[in-house]
Amino acid sequence: METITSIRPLLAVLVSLLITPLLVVSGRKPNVREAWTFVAAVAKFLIVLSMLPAVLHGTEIVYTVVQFMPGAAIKFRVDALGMLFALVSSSLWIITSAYSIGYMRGLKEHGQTRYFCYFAICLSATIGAAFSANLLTLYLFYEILSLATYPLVTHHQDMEARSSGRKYLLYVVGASIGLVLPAMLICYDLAGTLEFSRHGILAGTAASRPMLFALLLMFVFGFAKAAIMPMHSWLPAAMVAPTPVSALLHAVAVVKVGVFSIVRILTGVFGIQLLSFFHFGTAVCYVAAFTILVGSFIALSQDGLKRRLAFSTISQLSYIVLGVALLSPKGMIGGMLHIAMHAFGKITLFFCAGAIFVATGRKNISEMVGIGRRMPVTMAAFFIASLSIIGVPPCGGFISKWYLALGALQAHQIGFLIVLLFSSFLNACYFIPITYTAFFCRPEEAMFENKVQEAPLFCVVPLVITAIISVILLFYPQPFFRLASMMVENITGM
Amino acid sequence: MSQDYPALLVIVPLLSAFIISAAGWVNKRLCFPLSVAALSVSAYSCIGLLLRVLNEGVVHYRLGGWPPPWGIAYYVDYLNGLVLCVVSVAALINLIATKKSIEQEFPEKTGPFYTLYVLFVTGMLGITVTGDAFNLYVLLEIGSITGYALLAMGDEDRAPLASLNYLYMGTIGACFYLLGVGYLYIVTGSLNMVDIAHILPGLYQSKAVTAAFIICMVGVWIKMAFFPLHAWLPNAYTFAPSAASSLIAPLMTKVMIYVMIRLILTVFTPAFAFTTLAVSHYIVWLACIAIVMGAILALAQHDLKKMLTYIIVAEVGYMVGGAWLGNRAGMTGAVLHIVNDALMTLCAFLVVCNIVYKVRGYAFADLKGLFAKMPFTMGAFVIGALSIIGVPPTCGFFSKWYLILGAIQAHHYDFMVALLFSSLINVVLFFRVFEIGFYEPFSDHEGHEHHSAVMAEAPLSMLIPLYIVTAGLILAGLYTGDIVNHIIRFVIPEGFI
Amino acid sequence: MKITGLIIAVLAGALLMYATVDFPPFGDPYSPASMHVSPRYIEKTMEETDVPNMVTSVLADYRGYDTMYETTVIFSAGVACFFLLRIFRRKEPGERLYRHVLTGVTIHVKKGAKLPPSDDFERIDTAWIPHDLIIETGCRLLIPFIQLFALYVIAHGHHSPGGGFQGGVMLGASVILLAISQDLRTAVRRFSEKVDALLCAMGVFIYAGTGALCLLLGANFLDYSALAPLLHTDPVMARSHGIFIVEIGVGIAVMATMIWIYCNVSSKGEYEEGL
Amino acid sequence: MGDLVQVVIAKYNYWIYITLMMIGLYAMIAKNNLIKKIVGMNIFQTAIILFYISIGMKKGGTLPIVEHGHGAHHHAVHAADYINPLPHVLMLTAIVVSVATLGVALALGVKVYNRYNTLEEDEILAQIRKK
Repeated sequence: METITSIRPLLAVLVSLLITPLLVVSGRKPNVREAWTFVAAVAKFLIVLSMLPAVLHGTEIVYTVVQFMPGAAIKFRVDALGMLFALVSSSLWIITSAYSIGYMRGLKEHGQTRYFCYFAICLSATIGAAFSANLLTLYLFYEILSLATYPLVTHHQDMEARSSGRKYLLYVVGASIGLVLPAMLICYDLAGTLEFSRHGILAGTAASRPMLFALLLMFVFGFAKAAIMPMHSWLPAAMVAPTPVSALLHAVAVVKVGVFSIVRILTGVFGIQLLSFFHFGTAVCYVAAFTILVGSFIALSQDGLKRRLAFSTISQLSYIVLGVALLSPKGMIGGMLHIAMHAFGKITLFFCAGAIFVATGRKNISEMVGIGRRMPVTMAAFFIASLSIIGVPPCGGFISKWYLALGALQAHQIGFLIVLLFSSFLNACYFIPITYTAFFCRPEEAMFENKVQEAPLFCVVPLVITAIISVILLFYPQPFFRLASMMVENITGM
Repeated sequence: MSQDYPALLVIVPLLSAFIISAAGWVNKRLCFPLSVAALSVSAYSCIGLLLRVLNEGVVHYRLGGWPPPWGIAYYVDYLNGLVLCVVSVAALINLIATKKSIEQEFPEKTGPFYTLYVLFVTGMLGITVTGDAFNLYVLLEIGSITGYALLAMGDEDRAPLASLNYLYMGTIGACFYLLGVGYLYIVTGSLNMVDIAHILPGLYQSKAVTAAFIICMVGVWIKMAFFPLHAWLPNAYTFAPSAASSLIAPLMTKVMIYVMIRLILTVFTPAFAFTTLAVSHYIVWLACIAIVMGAILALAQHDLKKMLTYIIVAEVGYMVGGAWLGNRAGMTGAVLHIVNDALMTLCAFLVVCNIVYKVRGYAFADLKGLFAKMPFTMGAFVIGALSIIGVPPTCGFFSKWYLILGAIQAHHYDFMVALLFSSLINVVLFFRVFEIGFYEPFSDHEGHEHHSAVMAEAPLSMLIPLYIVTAGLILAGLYTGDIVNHIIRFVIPEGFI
Repeated sequence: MKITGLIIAVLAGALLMYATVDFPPFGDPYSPASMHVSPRYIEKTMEETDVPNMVTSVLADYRGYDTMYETTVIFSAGVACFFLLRIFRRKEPGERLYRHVLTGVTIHVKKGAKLPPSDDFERIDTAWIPHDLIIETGCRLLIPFIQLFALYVIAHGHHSPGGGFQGGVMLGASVILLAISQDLRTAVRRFSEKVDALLCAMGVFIYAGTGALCLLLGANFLDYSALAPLLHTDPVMARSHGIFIVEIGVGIAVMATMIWIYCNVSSKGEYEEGL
Repeated sequence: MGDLVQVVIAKYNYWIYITLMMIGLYAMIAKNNLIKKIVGMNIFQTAIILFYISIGMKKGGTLPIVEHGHGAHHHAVHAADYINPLPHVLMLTAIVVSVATLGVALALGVKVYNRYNTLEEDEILAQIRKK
């Protein structure tokens, strides 16, 4: 594997961090401020994109910022998996920025400068986590992300935000300090390094099986952002945040960082051989399968649209974990692809929820009967995106689910295949009725007049774009598919 | 000039203290620039000295030209070179940052205040630089006496009594140390630390040496407020004037930790402390209790300053425990934490200083709406808090890293759990404060409640030093590797695992 | 609290007692303390410092650095007491006090009321009865002799027990005696607060300054032998003279500080007459 | 028993200082009156001074001033003839320190008394609690 040293990963991280002083300075001129946000978002995307050819070519881009001790440094390594994730989150930031403008101005929210600043910091941390070369760097950006999200979650500064903020901190920060930090140090003590490697740094150390299993559980539950049950309940609570935050952070950046971290742990720290040797993969699969099913069931019972989406996210995140933990190449490709496919689908759904809130002020599904007559574009996008999440053509979600199912077969785990299929059925159960009642209710039931009145343009255009991308991804899943399969080749050596 | 750095770094502030005292009677406005000049020279010498140590190794200096053990000698090695820099720089920054606060709190007594301030710093620097066990005691008393006076001038109702209690405890502590030195003197006949260390190996089995060690340790523990002996600290620091608490809180306990490590490493040697005595496990357990109790007591407080003082109690537990783990990582963590905790505490107390300057109070109820009112001060507070919690890339994370690593290597999982517990409690503590500042509306003097209060930030002369410290927190974190590899690695004697 | 105190005291005592098993017996001439470092002080003091009194030579030369800080400690205590107690702006009291000079009777005058114009009354701060004439006069006569003896003690510290501390304390005591036997205001009139404070700083400054002078002359700090060219003597005598200079500094500092502490503590920082 | 008595007699100086010191320590912990605590503190410090001074004692030694100091330079000085001057020097420092501490302690006591009109610690604490 070829490696080149370049400062570009650091730049990709820093560009949105360095923009924050400019945001603060131009706080009184919202148009200038938003212009800066766009500059940063586009610059970040371009920097990430500029590294794509090299990564597709099979090269890794490495940059060490500071070396603290042997094997522990702030170090970036851009590999296929990191690239995949960075590409998804940096491209979606541009779209979300546009959506944020429409949403925040539409609702005349306070503290918009603060909002945009922390959003930028969050994106820095997300890209940093994506490009981390070792566990320490990953932990660093994970923590920064946790703390930078707090002011966004509690943006409304009311009592509800306060209690949600507490819950969020308790789960996310509490778990990372209480579980991940000691696990990381034990790893360092065992292996003498924290650098992710193809075979896993714990392979070949003198650790006993119960010890390794305890470590694995500490990591899997410690990265509470992945919302694996029972560490999930912060995510529904965090839905008090403004919708763009829920959309980008709680459907893409933050939660995916959690999942991404678990994937890194499974592949880079433990290694496929070690996991399959001790049958740890299956254990993780059971946990993930449990989360998938229970998450879907709870989603069925939710009336708040955002809460339903949140539980849907919880179950979908576990698809990714399940796919990787199956340890079969096809399953891993499916899991990694799902990072991208789910991101585009779910962000569209959240955008729709936000657009409905801006246009009508409604949050609950029971209040949305007949809304398709008033907001046809939004609801059409909602329908497409829900198809993607369910995993039905013509949407990108189909590919990832297809590979996940193949992976389950390849790993000879028919049980998990059934889980996947059943969950898809549940997905359909909680999404399709929304669209159905939105469009096809009887006239006397409709709560809205027959007049088309969409949300502001800044809200509608982004969600149309992401819905279209969801469809395009089925027919043209590159470069995500290529990145995922490169990563799997690299890990499994096949 | 550079060969006299060891003398200059103490002598310059000492001589200036007398000049400042005299200047206070002539023209009060001279006191501040004189103090700044003195401490700048001192800080410059400290940094120069550390660079010299890095280049040449241990620096010796004979005071009065007499060879040790007859005269008093200074030994500056990596350990005290580092601590000297921290002490002098922290004192200088705090001096500049608190100018306005001092003028607000002691309009008439700036002269004696600055005299005592500079003398206190002299005492701390002298303790750190000296290589003579008795000289250390004298300087300890300078630091203590000035400290009692500085701390007693705060809250009229509570401060004098708190300071008097500190004086009782402090005197017992210092006397125990003196007695320990006496016990060493009676069996070795020497007062020079290196000389004592040469003579001691033949006396490891002596009961007198064991007793001397215990008495010295107890004395030093009282002075650093190690848990069961901490009772004096919270009140003394809480009711003190803000400028005094932001000087003494970061320095006093940290310098005493240094003394403890010096006693372990140089005077009694690790072979005696860890192998012959075999008490290290008990002390680590005690440290665990200190950490847990410090955290819990901090949770029970209703004002910011007192909460911070209990956090200091817990942090002392970190360092004592780390030093007594008896391995390289633990000792590295303890020494690194001296540096980091000094910076963190300085940052937190400077924030309190700014708040008191503007709001005239530090109870939780006074903090309402502060994020809107003093965003920059609170921004620095957030970073300081994150460092105390131990979030990377702030420096607090890295010392915690080494401490936990040391605990794992020594199989002291109890210590690891205590550290993590305290980190989690710190999250609760600080986010409780943040919540008050963030959610609860600011109420003005007429009782009206506003959500977006008018910004009333502390003056720039207070903010800039605060932000220097805050930047220091992050820089110290990023340069941890360099600090450990170039300095702390050489602190720990060879043969330490 | 009493039982806790008792337990702690007994435990600490037991620990200290336990250690004495390994101590040399009382007055053992072969104890380590007598054999290791101290013989040089005894045997070489004449040769190296030309001071027969070893306590003085060790105090001000071999371990002169300690003594400098010792003086600084007392200086800090002086500044500390001043800082803690001194009250500059006194509230105008509700009633003023006047004393009839001849009889010593104190008259309280309410606010706003006026005293009949007469030279026999003097304004005083607190109600107190002046001391007996015998005490006043007796002390007045004693004070010069005390001061003279104090100067002797300082000056003769090289050859006999004594030195800056002892002499300084006596000098301070003489002024304090004046304050006790007459009143504080009389003493302060003779020896004003400002002079006192400046002397206090000056005394220690002489000590530390001598050391710094050695530093400037190219030797180590407090190495008095570097003063030889200035004093036109050989290095050994220079040490002896250096010791004398710092002893004077100590004397001044201790005297001034004693007075300063006394004035502040006895009058609660108000500097009023009486006790 | 005889041995013990021997030990105690040979080292009676240590017994005395420890007894004094513990009296001081007890007073500092157990006494309620702030001034009594200061008195205890002084006893405590004085005990340590006694301890140090007794280290310097040598049987057969005289006070540490060279006899016939000047004019008899060739006269050899034997260390065994003089008691050890070092503890005396150290204790001069300790005395000064204890005086300084006493001064500051009294000043603080005055401040406390000014505010609360009492020096009994429990009464002061009761007044604080009442507020």
